[in-house]
Amino acid sequence: MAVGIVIVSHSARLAEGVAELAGQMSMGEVTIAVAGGTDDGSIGTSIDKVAAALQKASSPDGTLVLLDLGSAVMITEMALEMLDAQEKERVIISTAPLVEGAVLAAVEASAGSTLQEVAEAANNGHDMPKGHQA
Amino acid sequence: MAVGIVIVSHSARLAEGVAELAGQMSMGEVTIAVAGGTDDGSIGTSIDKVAAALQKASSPDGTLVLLDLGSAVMITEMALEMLDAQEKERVIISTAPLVEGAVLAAVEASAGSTLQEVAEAANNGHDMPKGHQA
Amino acid sequence: MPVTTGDIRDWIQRSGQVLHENNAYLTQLDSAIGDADHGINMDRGFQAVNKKLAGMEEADISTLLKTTGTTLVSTVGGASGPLYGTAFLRAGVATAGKQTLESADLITLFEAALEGVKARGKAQTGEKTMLDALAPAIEAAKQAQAAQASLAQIVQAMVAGAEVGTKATIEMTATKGRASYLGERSVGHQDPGATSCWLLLQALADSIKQA
Amino acid sequence: MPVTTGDIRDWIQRSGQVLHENNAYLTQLDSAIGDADHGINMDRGFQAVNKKLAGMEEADISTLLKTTGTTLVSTVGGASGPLYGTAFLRAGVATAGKQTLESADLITLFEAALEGVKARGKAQTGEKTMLDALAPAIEAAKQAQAAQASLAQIVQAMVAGAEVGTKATIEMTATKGRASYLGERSVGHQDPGATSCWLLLQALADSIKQA
Ligand SMILES: Nc1ncnc2c1ncn2[C@@H]1O[C@H](COP(=O)(O)OP(=O)(O)O)[C@@H](O)[C@H]1O
Ligand SMILES: Nc1ncnc2c1ncn2[C@@H]1O[C@H](COP(=O)(O)OP(=O)(O)O)[C@@H](O)[C@H]1O
Ligand SMILES: [Mg+2]
Ligand SMILES: [Mg+2]
Ligand SMILES: [Mg+2]
Ligand SMILES: [Mg+2]
Repeated sequence: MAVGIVIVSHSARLAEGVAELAGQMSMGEVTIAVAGGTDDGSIGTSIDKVAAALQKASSPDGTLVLLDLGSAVMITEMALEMLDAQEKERVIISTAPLVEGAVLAAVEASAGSTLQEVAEAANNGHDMPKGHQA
Repeated sequence: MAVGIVIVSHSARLAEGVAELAGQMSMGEVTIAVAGGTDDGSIGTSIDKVAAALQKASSPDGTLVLLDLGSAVMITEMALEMLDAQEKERVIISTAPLVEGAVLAAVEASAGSTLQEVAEAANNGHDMPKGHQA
Repeated sequence: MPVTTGDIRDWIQRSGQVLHENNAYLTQLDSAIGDADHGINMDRGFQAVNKKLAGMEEADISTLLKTTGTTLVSTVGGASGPLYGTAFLRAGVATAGKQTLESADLITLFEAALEGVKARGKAQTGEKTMLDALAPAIEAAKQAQAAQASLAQIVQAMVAGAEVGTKATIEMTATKGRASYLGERSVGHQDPGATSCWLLLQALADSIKQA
Repeated sequence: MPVTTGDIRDWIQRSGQVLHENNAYLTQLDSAIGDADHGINMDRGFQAVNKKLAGMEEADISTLLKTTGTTLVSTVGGASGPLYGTAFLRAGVATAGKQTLESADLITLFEAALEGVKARGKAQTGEKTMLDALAPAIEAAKQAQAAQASLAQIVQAMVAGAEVGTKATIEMTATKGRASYLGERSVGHQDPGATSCWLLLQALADSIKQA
């Protein structure tokens, strides 16, 4: 089983778009769960959506959470506090850029890499080449 | 008039979500045009959509283009080649992370900054704090 | 006179009303240095809270505060959700078992809330956040208490402290939250979260006066 | 016998057919090191091209090639769109005014295409891309030409060069395009873009044989 990925965004469309893009590179081998927007569909974050996504992407190999903006960190941490200690230990909240980190994490996770490796791959998104290198 | 912003993504939802998120921070003072997905609605890029978005976000102060993945650079450059030299000079293709760069660019553009300043603000997205700093 | 369960219930209801009335104002403050939703967020959150509390006739102070906290976390949708949510949750924990609150209990309640906000947001005072209303409010409360003020006077002192603190945020540069994306440009604008904090304390003062 | 306008038209039609037949194969190659759409992209692009060319009975070689280029740019949707698009556009420019193509013209055509792909993608050979089929094909063509081979033999040499080049991509590490996200893990897989390039050259050989 591969490391799971959770996409937390203030926008539902953004979260789904990221999952769509990253999912293309992992060929369905990686669960990419989304938590986008508030419960009533406006722009913001929802602890229930984050908790549900964490559940959905939960894997014995761990879960990497990627966020759009820093203000999503707090609600994500509160969702993590609802997990038991063992589950919580298997989750890393990434500081990587959302889109770039998610694509690289999906590629890495689909290769069966460890959570630590997937988290490091996501961090390469900080400087993903967008000039002519790729 | 503010610098315009163009969001080029392989996913239509992703592009719209980014525009939605960044638009929240610029309060309608900045034109954020999207070019997401192919003409037939699948995942990919469309030169016609990019050209239309460039047109829509065109501003005497310039336009900053943000992309999801490096492979969108080529089609964006071909769309730029369709502009006249003067228009073309007023466009910068950013290498910043898409979501983070777009939010910071929207904030900067809404303050009436120059294209160069907006491009630099977007580049701060490479290391946008997502720990507890924000 | 100590604060009763009824006062706390009245405070939370009144807060909902005040935040509803100030929805546009808070949202406008947030539009200058954020994403123009703080009033919407707080109004939505407290509407949900009051709907929830309406069905909990028998709840004690601690339960009222904790329920407020969890409901805010679930419904606010912005950074203020986990922040105020944690504040009320910690306040609920700090008042466990209490049927009434004396001055010291009230100060304990707010100190717990302050620690909660700090722990959740990893911010300090001076960063242009709600902390800049809450922390000086507590400082003022402690000074009033040391000067043997009544509970009502202590709460009045908190309101005054929050007002001064909120206005002081105008000159601050934001280094936490969305306003930090503006850098130096955040100067000259009053922080929406500090403002809602001040409003919440004003509502408490009004509830106690009423009682 | 030089290449005629009819041969070029036949080549492009045949390419559409071959890419349609190889849609699943190319997509599968792309699924290993990319996003599983190269066959879909190329099939879609050439279907649009052939629909467009059907209405252009009078077009000369240059116009056929340029129209193919612009249509691919507009319809492919992936990196291969601007790349093959630029290749065909430059080929069209290089053949301006020609009613037939001698061996030297054909080599000029493909050299222009190669330069176009390099300029567009800023890649070099050895980076596991379509260049690794196209560049050795042109090398082989030049050697065949130097050895006085016929035009048909020259094109056969191109196909053989492209085949060798495509197979050589298996051992390469991708440093351009999506496959570069896999780093070392891209080794062991044949590049989809090199494969489609080889198929296009094979189609050209078949069109010329047919003629
Ligand atoms: N890390 C933090 N610590 C304390 N308060 C914060 C922090 N981040 C944001 N805030 C407060 O939250 C307020 C914004 O709340 P709100 O607009 O509801 O959330 P959002 O910024 O997610 O839209 C700010 O005005 C500030 O007072
Ligand atoms: N910079 C580049 N230069 C040359 N060829 C490239 C470059 N980037 C990608 N390619 C080629 O494009 C092929 C992928 O095309 P395709 O799957 O249609 O596009 P995408 O990667 O956008 O999905 C690769 O197999 C490779 O041969
Ligand atoms: Mg806000
Ligand atoms: Mg918000
Ligand atoms: Mg592909
Ligand atoms: Mg693609």
